[in-house]
Amino acid sequence: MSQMTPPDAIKEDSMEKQKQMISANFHELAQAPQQGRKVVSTFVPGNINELLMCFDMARNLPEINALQNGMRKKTGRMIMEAERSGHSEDVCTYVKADLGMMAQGNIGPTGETLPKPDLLLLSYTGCFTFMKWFELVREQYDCETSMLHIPYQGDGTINENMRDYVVKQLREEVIPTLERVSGVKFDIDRLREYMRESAKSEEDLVWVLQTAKNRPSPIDAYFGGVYYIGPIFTAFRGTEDASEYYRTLRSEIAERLEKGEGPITPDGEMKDEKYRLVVEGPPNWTSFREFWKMFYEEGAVVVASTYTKVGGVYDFGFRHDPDHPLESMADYCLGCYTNLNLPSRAEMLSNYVEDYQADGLLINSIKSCNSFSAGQLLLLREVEKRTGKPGAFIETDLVDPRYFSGANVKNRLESYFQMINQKRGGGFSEGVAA
Amino acid sequence: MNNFQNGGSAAIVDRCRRLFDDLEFSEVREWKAAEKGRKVIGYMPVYVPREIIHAAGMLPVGILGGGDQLEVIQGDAYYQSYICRIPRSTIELGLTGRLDVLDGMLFPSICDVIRNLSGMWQLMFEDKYVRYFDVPQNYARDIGGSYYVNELKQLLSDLEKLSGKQISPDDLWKSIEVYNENRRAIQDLYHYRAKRPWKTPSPDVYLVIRAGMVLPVEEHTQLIRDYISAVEKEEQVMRDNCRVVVSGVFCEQPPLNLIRSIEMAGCYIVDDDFMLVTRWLLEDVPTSGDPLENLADGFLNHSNETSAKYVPVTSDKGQYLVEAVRKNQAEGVIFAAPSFCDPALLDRPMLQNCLAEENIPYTAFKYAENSGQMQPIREQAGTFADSIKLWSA
Amino acid sequence: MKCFVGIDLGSTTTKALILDEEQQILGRGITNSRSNYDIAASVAKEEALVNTRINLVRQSLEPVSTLFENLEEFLSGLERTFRLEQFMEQLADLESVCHTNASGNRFASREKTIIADALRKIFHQLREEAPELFAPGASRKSDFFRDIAGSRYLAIGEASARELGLSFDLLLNVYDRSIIEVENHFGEGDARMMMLQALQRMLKVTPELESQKNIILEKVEQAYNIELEESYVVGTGYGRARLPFSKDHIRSEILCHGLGAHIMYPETRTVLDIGGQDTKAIQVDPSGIVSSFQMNDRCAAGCGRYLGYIADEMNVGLHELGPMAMKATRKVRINSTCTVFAGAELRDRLALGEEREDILAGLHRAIILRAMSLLSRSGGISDQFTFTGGVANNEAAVMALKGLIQENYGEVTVNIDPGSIYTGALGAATFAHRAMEEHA
Amino acid sequence: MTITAGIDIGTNSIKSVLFRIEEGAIEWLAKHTSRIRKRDPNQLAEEDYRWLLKKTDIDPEEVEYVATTGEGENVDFRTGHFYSMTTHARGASFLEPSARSLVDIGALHGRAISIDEHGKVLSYKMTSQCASGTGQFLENIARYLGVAQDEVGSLSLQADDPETVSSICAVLAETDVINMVSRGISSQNILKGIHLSMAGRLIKLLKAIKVRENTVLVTGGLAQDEGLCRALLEQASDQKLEVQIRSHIDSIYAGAAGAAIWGEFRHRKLKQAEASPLAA
Ligand SMILES: Nc1ncnc2c1ncn2[C@@H]1O[C@H](COP(=O)(O)OP(=O)(O)O)[C@@H](O)[C@H]1O
Ligand SMILES: Nc1ncnc2c1ncn2[C@@H]1O[C@H](COP(=O)(O)OP(=O)(O)O)[C@@H](O)[C@H]1O
Ligand code: SF4
Ligand code: SF4
Ligand code: SF4
Repeated sequence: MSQMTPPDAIKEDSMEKQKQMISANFHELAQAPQQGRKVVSTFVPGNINELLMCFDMARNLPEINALQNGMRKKTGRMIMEAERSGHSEDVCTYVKADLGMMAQGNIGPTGETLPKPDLLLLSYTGCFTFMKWFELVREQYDCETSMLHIPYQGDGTINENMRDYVVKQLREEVIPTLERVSGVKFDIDRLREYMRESAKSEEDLVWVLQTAKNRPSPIDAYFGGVYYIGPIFTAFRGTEDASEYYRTLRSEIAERLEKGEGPITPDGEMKDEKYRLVVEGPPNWTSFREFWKMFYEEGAVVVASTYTKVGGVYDFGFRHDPDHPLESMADYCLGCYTNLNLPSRAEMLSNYVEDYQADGLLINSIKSCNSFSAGQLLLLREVEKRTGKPGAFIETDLVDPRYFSGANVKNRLESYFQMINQKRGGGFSEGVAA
Repeated sequence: MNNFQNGGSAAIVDRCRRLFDDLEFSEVREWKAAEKGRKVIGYMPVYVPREIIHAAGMLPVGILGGGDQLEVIQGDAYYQSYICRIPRSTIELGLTGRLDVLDGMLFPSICDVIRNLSGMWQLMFEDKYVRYFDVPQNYARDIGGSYYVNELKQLLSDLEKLSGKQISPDDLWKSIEVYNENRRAIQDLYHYRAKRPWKTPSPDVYLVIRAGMVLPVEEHTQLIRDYISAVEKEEQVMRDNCRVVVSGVFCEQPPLNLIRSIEMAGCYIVDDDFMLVTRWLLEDVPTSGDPLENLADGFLNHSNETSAKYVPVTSDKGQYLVEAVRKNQAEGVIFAAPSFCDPALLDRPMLQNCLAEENIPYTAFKYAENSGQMQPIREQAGTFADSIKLWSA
Repeated sequence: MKCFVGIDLGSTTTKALILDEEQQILGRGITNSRSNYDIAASVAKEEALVNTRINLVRQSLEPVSTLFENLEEFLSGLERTFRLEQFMEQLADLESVCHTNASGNRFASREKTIIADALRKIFHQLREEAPELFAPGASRKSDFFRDIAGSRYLAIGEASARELGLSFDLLLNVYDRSIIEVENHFGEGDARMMMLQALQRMLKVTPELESQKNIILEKVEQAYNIELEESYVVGTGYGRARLPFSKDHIRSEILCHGLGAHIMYPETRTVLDIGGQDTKAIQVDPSGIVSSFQMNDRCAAGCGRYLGYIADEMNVGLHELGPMAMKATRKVRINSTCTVFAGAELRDRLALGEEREDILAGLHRAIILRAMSLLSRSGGISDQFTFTGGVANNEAAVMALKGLIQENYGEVTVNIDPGSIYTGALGAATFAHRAMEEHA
Repeated sequence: MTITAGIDIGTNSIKSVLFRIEEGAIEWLAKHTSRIRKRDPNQLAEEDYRWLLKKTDIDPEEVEYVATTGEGENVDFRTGHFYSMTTHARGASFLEPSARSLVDIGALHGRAISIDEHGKVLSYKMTSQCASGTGQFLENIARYLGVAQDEVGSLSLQADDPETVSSICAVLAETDVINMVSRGISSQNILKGIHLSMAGRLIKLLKAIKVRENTVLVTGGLAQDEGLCRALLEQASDQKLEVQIRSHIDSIYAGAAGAAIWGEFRHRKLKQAEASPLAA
């Protein structure tokens, strides 16, 4: 979800727009205390942005701060700072990057100081670390915390009991707390309005992501995808800005599609699509460009990824529903990718490999993130078994530069590409014989 | 039922040791074979309501990984190097047929690793009953409480289906009572150890409690009672050790040698968070009213604190540990956490801050269930003991 | 004659293998990977050429094999003599470098004389012993100059140091310093000379051949006159990125190992390669194409180098570890496989009164256990299974592996080629051959 | 007056000392280090101990307390055993009274310990069960480069453009080093690079235990490596840690000395206990 300075080569309107939105948001956030606005910190998976907007609160997303800092190569120091204050090297580096940033004065990615939150909204979706994370943050700020516990889809479905539980929490605890902290009265019609807006963006995003079914794919659904999901997974879902962004994006991609163009990369358009991959797992932020380059240099394009579903799985039909606002909000939270159980994930990945005609599944396993990573080796096997396509496994980290070993990753990727190639019966003579 | 009155504590511990070493779960197999139609349900740390399993006429069996004697060959294939050991050794146990005796598995809500393991189990052992047992992190009676009661009902009806027999409220009452009894026995043992730690070496106490993971609860209660009365009669030399609380060991278990090493290096363990399932509910569950409501109430309002549970009130965080130190007159805390254990390791700094505020000394290290080298552990525990001994008044 | 060369630049050893147009193996060569990758690659290739020539000599002498009582014996004698020749030359080189290094101003002048004395003594003895090292049936600690000379140097040096009242570390240091230089002296093209000298020598010690001298010399000359045209070279292995080859000439070591194993045993479906610092588990399909693989990452625990540390710690040759471990009578479970801690763990265990053989068996088992987990991560073991890489030379490792395969995967054919260390190079050479075909 | 012995059994070498302590005044009687080099450590420890006694002409009977530390729990001629952080802390405080923390680097371990003015361990942090950045690792590299152990320091001091070592693993770092040699990097720069990477990690340990200021004493065998000590200084200033880093010529004896001093302390305590009427 990187809405940071986009790669220089990408100069489309959508990028410009996104860039503006991002920096405006960081600025707004920094200004919030002066403007008398209340600040809420919350997480990306299962974020209830529409609801928060109903209370005019500025939204701070610690994960986004961490990844933005990661891309700016600032997280190494932050993580060390956190480890110095007693955090184990074994735990999630997003948490440590956040705590490290706080310890170093809470200067946000854009250089503006981030405000102290007035409320920690612990939307506890798909990851236990979130809970500890906010307990740790709370210890520092001693501010109010509101828990929104999202039960896990242990058996692969969302049942009434789960939905009721979430709706009840929203109605009886979260909303009253938000009213109290913000001093704004809850207006359900306002919520409906935002949700209507969300659904528009959702529609366009899904359309864009699905263009990758074409050959060549006009987008990279992972490296490019993380830009595309930026607005909708964060503080913008439900805003008109977001709707406009997705409209623009859609028309740009439609144009590429029409012209039969490949995806745009930091080094310009990728011309020769040689490998189509499905990728599972978050990317590495600290060496994002270097990582991406290893793909497009070899002619590999990612046609579908699960990471672009962490802030909501929309491609199977879910849309925010203004007619059932709280229920659909509950369903949204319950349906995020990390809240799916392993069998559902295996099925989703296998379908992606097939629907997007991929050459195979690549898993980028993240050291930090047990929520994603525990079980990925079984996923790899399952998907290989079901699709008959070869998979590959690499290991990096989100924002800890110590765990990105470029040479290692490159070695594996190269071997993987050569393997796909060999399997197709192709030689190695591209560029030699010709 | 076995009677250990004559063999002294050594015989009891010996029996527990055999149960502990037995990765084939032979006694569980025997229990199951003894009567046609018996069913066994496995569960992982940290807490499941065993009362319900018991009421269904089934044997709840605690699965705590493979320890240091299991050669993990296939299990490693499922996990990256940066994930703790317990899920891989559990998979190894499953793949090698050692868990065949289980008719189902419950995966409690403790962390993402165990949570995902529940899905892996569904993919790998398709013919077994598998349930991810989620618990609320909202403790309001009509929000989290009603969610939890519904989850319990779901579990109950699943088990009914599995056993083919109805569970009556009466069954539940009886089960709650035997577990109340078991918890009381365990509390007594803990109190006894806190009073006379030299008479109840921690590795022994560990084994005695651990036996409860596989024995029928009634038998386990008796075993604990027998052990206490045996040690009461025995003389042991009191050593110049300091008193510590061990914290962080609620899921993946350290090798027995580690517990022994802590004691060898000069520390008596006077409280710990091993196998919390046996001490999860802090009070007796009342045996009148609605049994499921009562179990839910116990969970919401009277249960042990641990890293897997959310603490709604900031000032409450970590107080349970300070309390444990006070109550047991401990001189310090040893944080021992499994490597890569997110819940334990993320909680640790907060707990340490609480201790620091109260001037309670602590030390910390990590382990894996198959750690072989105890030298660094002895070094650290020893230094900790040295410093308490040499520097305390 | 067209040749296709595969070079596998491993972390510990560099292997080269030469194929002819029919994809028959002409020759193989190995050397230890040293500080200079280019040189290591050249040396390995040079060794492979030497080996090729010997094979060519065999071919050219075969028509006149009646001249010899036993041609194979004669040839192996020839090779040994050649090796001895080579060894003596390197020894002379080492001696002079050692003397130069020992006269540097690091040492006080009194020390200098003692060291020089010691060196003279050591090298004298080394030279004396050399023929024995290359006698028929002799077992050497290793085939590499560094190791052979090194182990003897240490042994003799320790004794002389004590005798002369000199710190052994000083002598050790002189050696460490000099061996690197010597390894990087690489005299190209004199192999032919040495071979002819060796031949002369052989003829001298086998008087019955005196009369046939000319015809033999002619045949050997003939073999040497065949032009070996290096048509295509493919490099692979750990250090492949540092080879002075263009990208088209480089293949991933995974593919090379997969293909190499397939060429050796076409029924192979699973390949395990344990090298110096990496372990690879590879699945291949019926045409030798890799379908999945796993490698250890970022940590060299449980790889071949581990055995190296153990061998150093026990002061025995790598070759001897396996046989020692085979004598184990009890199972010992070793948990830490950190390569560097290996020595410490060994000492610990010895101190606890455990038997050296038992511990060694435990260590081997520990390595194999790690490999087993990689294997299962890559998709398990299917029939047939091929074990390659340096550690496949070790019988104790092989035994542990076979046992564990049997326990976990049932009956599986386990292939181990005596030349398994060349698997990667064979794959690379095969790729070289294919690349040529594609061009054509 | 009390004569005590301290014996520190390490993984690489055995350090033994003999002290005479009178009213808190501590006098060195003798000291000795021997590398274990594949010998039985306990036996070697005993030999060394006897050698010290012989050299100083002291009768075993006169020694009031033989304290072991390190891996000396099983030495049978000892009076008592202390754990090595306890002893290193005390030893450091004795060698360098202004030290408030120490970095102890031995053959297979590295750790940072913070202490108070009496040599009490306040907190510590050690490298995990991984040999990256230990003495053994440095020794291997030095051997590879053909450099003697006592030369390593001075060579490292001559570096002009230290090479960054990236591998976390000691074994893989060896390959890194091979790579460097092949790229023509000088031994000086390689060694310095390794020193910096080790030092970086050690300084991180110091920071992890919240050492902020004052004197840090380097103890253990690697204290004798001036290159490492310099690298520690550089890394400290790089990481903005304002401390003085010192080494003492007897730093390698910190553990043994600490043990001997604690031995005297225990001996006094025990005697008091004996003398006290309650003991009966
Ligand atoms: N005879 C032997 N016995 C045991 N181990 C051996 C033997 N020969 C070689 N090895 C092991 O093989 C390793 C080298 O294997 P190799 O496949 O050449 O590795 P790499 O390709 O990484 O250089 C050495 O580290 C050594 O431990
Ligand atoms: N003069 C020296 N210069 C550099 N390193 C040294 C020197 N003397 C000893 N060492 C190193 O110190 C280490 C031993 O330190 P020591 O503290 O005795 O370790 P241990 O207690 O583990 O035996 C060895 O690795 C050795 O290489
Ligand atoms: S563990 Fe994963 S999902 Fe959880 S906070 Fe960290 S990166 Fe996010
Ligand atoms: S040991 Fe910790 S991380 Fe591992 S499964 Fe248990 S609670 Fe989770
Ligand atoms: S454990 Fe040993 S082999 Fe593994 S990374 Fe550390 S030093 Fe290297």
